[in-house]
Amino acid sequence: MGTFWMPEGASTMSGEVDSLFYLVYWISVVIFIGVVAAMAYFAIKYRRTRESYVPPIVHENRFLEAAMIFIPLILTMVVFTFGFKTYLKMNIAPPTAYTIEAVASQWKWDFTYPNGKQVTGELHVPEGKPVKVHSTSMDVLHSFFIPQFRVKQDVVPNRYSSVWFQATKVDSFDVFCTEYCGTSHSGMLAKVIVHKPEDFEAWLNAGDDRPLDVQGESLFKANSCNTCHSIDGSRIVGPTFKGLFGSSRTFADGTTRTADEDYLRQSIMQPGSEIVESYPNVMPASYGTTLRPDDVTKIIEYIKTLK
Amino acid sequence: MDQQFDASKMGMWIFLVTEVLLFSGMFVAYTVYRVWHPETFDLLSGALDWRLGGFNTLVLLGSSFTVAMSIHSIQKSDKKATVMYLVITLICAAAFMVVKYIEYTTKFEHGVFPGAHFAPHGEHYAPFDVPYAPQFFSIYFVMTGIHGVHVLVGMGVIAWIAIRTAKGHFDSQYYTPIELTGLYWHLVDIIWIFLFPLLYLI
Amino acid sequence: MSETVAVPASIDTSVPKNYLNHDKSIKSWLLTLDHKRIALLYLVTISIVFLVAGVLALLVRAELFTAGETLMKPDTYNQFFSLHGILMVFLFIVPSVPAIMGNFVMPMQLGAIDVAFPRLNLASYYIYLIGGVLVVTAILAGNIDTGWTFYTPYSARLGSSVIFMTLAVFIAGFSSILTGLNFIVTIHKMRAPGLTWNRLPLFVWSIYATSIVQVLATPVIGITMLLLLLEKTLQIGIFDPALGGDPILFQHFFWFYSHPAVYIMILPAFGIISDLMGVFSRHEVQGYKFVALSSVAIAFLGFLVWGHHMFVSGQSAISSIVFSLITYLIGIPTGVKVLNWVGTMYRGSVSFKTPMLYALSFLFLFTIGGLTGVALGVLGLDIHLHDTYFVVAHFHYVMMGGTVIAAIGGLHYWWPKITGKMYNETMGSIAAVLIFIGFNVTFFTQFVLGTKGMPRRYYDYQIQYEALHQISTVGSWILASGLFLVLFTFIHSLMKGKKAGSNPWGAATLEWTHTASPPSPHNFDEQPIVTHGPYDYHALARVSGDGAAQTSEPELSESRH
Amino acid sequence: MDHASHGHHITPKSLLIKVFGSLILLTILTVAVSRVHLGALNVPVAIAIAVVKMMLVVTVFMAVKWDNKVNALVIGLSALFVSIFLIFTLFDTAYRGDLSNVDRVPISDQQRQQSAEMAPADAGAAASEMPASGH
Ligand code: HEA
Ligand code: HEA
Ligand code: HEC
Ligand code: CUA
Ligand SMILES: [Cu+2]
Repeated sequence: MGTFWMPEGASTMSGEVDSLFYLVYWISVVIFIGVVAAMAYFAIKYRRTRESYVPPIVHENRFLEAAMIFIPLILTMVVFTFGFKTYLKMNIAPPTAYTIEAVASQWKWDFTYPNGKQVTGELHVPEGKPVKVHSTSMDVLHSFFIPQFRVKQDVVPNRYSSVWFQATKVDSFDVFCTEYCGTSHSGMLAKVIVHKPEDFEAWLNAGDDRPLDVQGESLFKANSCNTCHSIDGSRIVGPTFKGLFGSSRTFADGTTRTADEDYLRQSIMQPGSEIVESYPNVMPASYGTTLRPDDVTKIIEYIKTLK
Repeated sequence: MDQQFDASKMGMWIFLVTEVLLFSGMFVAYTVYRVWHPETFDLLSGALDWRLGGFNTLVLLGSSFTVAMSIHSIQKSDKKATVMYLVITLICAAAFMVVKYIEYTTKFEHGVFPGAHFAPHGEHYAPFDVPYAPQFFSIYFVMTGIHGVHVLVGMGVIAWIAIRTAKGHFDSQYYTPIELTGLYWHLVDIIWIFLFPLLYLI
Repeated sequence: MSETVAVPASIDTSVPKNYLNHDKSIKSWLLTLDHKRIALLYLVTISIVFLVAGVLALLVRAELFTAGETLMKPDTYNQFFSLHGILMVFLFIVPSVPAIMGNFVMPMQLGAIDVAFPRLNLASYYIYLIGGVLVVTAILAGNIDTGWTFYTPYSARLGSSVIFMTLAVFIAGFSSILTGLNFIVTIHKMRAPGLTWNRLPLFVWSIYATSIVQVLATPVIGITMLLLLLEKTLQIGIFDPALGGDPILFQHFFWFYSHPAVYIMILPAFGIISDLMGVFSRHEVQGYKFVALSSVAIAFLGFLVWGHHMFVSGQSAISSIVFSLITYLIGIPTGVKVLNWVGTMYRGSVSFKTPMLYALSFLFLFTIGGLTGVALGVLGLDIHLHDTYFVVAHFHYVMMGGTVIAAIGGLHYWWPKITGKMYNETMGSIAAVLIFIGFNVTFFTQFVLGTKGMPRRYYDYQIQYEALHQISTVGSWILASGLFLVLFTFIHSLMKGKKAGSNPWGAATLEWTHTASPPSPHNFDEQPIVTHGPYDYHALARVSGDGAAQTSEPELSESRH
Repeated sequence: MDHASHGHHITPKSLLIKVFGSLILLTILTVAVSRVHLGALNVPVAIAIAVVKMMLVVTVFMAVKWDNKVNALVIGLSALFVSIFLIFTLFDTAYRGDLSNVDRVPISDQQRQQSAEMAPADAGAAASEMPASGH
């Protein structure tokens, strides 16, 4: 369940990172207590009792000054060595690692598996096998972070970067975006779902046979539409989806149109083409390239159900 | 007075340090892209006319020399010569800016703009439409642009100093403003000494 | 407030005119060349900035009180934390101690009548103001949500307000450069006879080191902001990956300034603490030379570590390793300082006046902040901790717990000199304790949040973090009440404060021994000649009462009052 | 204070002229050298010449040779910090992607390379198929 400081570890690296943390932590605690104890002791012991008293001069002790330099130097070099070794391990993936392609865009994660299967917002991985997430970004900087695995890597447009890990627990964990990327930075979440290897195979090869609107609902969340569009009628950043289908829309330029399927598709694929009155033009254009046509159909089916 | 003089001179030197570090950002950008794309940069120095750049180098070196001479003259209280040298400096600086103007406009006419707007055409420039050429020209325009601004500022200051000398404000006892202006002008020259080979030659 | 603030009714007409009352017209304030008055202009302006940025922080904390929406929309939140960071860094903490206390005290500690270039000093202030006006323009233009780091490509894609903001940073940078330049020359050229480098008060040493960093680092933020501006307006493609540029290069440019900048923020605070430890322990600062030179060492090493902000950015491993290694080295000169401050109390005579309370809380908080900084420099560990609340906690411990606490301590210490009034000790100490408690409640919890994985710059968060966030928010209210009490203490002192003697603390540096409180417009009636070190309290005792420790002429001090 | 000595140093005209002459010669030299192909040496030579020119301007025209030594130190410092900026940045950019977690070249370059390789590779594949079909 983790400790007071670190969350529970769930990868082969987490133990090592935690021991590194506790090494640094205890060295720091000892130094800190030393400093504060000496400070408190001197302050009380030598507190001013007589206003006019001028204490004698204490001559500086060269030996002490040298110790102040060398002891920390040795300590820090020890810590550096450990930190450096761990760093190398964390950055060099085993050549056998199972590679999943990831694409980050404002504000979602798309994952593509070697067999072409695509998922948004959910990273399914097998337990006990090294997995490498090979990623790039469509727009601005993002960062891929799984606290329980102790891994993090910035995702940069026009360049591939990767993280690797080997999960040790069958469970699901949060994936955070830790590089500021705009309005819904805090909504750019995903789940990493660790399966037993055989379950993973089964998942990988299974199609999705849920009804279209149910799949649409998952896509609605996975693509972070919910960070800007409510389904209960309240206004967030964008218009609510409640009662959207079939209603009459008024645009910034004064024109109107009925929200049919064509309109919804156009609003999703080319958000800037018609701006709904009184709303800012902030919906990311990247959906036009990252959403597949049948995904859009599913989302539209879902919107239709929101009466 | 002497202490005052010493203080302002030291202040000027420190100011020059800040100028050097301001330009250092551009030199770093240049080096980084050059290390990444050496062939591109090699090729692209050919897009700039070394004759114009060389002429400008000579003009600027000349102006540095005349500024040094103006200080030499005022130290001997020869105000006439001082003003003359300062005026020659101004003429050199103006010549430099005219050449820069010609260089810029011919580039603009051929669609050679910095960064995203880079769309070269014409016999001379079309072959330079290679990957990372926009970066080269961005760096070229920003570096020479900032340098050009410094030349313009320098011209203003030199003109002002020349007028004050003509009015008899300075002599061998007091000429701090001329000396400080000189220091600034030499720095502008030094920057160009580096820009010329980096951009036009190699 | 009554109009008797500046000139209390009880003024003794036999006292010579001081810098506050010798000319009272508005013009004489706005166009003053007196370093003391310029310092006060800064004090007022910078306090307002601090208040605004602090209130923004309180709103940020309030929004985080519950998961999901508490008070505001995500866009508002993002703008608030960005503005909080930008104001706090560029308009508050970087200029704060040098421009206020450096300006007021440093020339007097040198025995000089003013800084080397008084006009430039005033110009710096107005340049700073222009920067401030541009920030306000940017805020009105809306949508500044880049964070204080302006990372590309996000920042280059925002609206025109980014243009104003980058210009504002660019211009505020010039103000900082000119102040630094002015101070370096002043310290080199304006020292009183006998004031050798070995006799400089440690505050002067640290201002000196700070100024060097300001002069060397600030131009680079200038060119960075200029390039960002061009990236935005002309798409020059140096930093924008869509055009073949490299966003990580921007981070190098940014941190080449911004890491040294953290030493611009902390070094002056070190100086204040050195002076406070000496005066309130009535004891020579231990290892004077080590403390003095470690400032210079920190200033230098500070330029070699910027890449520790980029361990997960995708920079090369070689550079991460080099940067990490040098990062540790900075802990060493800093440790020398910390340990010498503690050693200064050894066999001293420690008084617990309010400034000393701040100095002691500084030692406590800064040590935590510094040690967690070293933890962040550990390669394998920073991968987990980067961009989490652990970093947020680290830098508030060093910036708020370090610099701001020291600055408030210094303000209490020099307050009698600045205003000629004493403040109320009881109120002062209560505020110090409130701030200490509130600060720890607010930010210690954030260390725990960070290790647990709570990312920073998050408007919304997972429910498991809520309890800690709530403690932190409550802490921010305690902290704020302490700070408002400080403000109240100072206003109270202006209105009702007892008159201060010229040297109420028994300090041995020139600003206390050789000037009245408040000082006369030209600081000194006669050029002081220095014969002792800055913390030589034996010499001070020899010349009785508020005598002149740093010089040999006791009659100087007796000619006062 | 006795700063009078360096405040009033007058650099002789002849020296100024000599330095000016050398600067011109060095400029001609740097152009000439760049016309010859020295391969990898071209860049260092050009920079070396520029550094020599800079030293001449600094020592003589800017009179650092006769000036307060603090000013010389100030110049040295600026050179030092510019090199720090440059070298430490190159530590990253020149070695970007030295571990397997980041790719050495940007995606756009990878794509360009691929399409460049594709064209001849296709032709090659076609050519190698030819004799096979000829059988
Ligand atoms: C006043 C400002 C200030 C100061 C003084 C410091 C001081 C230090 N900082 Fe901090 N730092 C910031 C402001 C500051 N920092 C800010 C604003 C950020 C975040 C920016 C952002 O991303 O928005 C940051 C981020 C930051 C990071 C990046 C974290 C990340 O984003 O992942 C790192 C990593 O190395 C770091 C390290 C250090 C170190 C090693 C010191 C050292 O100087 C500390 C030295 C002090 C001590 C070590 C304590 C005293 C010493 C002893 C008691 C002796 C014994 C010591 C040893 C044995 C080592 N800092
Ligand atoms: C000097 C620097 C400084 C200071 C002092 C503070 C002070 C505070 N900060 Fe700030 N903070 C930053 C610099 C600073 N911060 C930076 C750089 C960031 C990063 C931004 C980014 O990510 O881009 C940040 C981010 C940041 C966050 C993270 C936001 C996020 O990542 O989502 C939080 C959250 O709790 C926070 C809270 C606070 C609080 C509660 C205070 C409190 O201490 C504030 C208390 C102050 C007041 C309540 C004002 C009272 C003032 C007066 C009464 C006037 C008194 C006058 C005199 C004494 C003369 N800050
Ligand atoms: C940054 C927040 C944001 C995100 C994320 C976002 N949108 Fe939008 N969306 C808006 C805004 C603002 C508008 C109104 C302005 C406009 O028409 O562009 C809008 C308009 C729309 C409309 C037209 C609505 C109407 O009332 O006519 C549809 C349909 C839509 N979005 C679908 C989606 C879908 C599907 C997703 C996720 C795949 C999504 N949006 C993600 C902000 C967002
Ligand atoms: Cu994506 Cu933050
Ligand atoms: Cu740093």
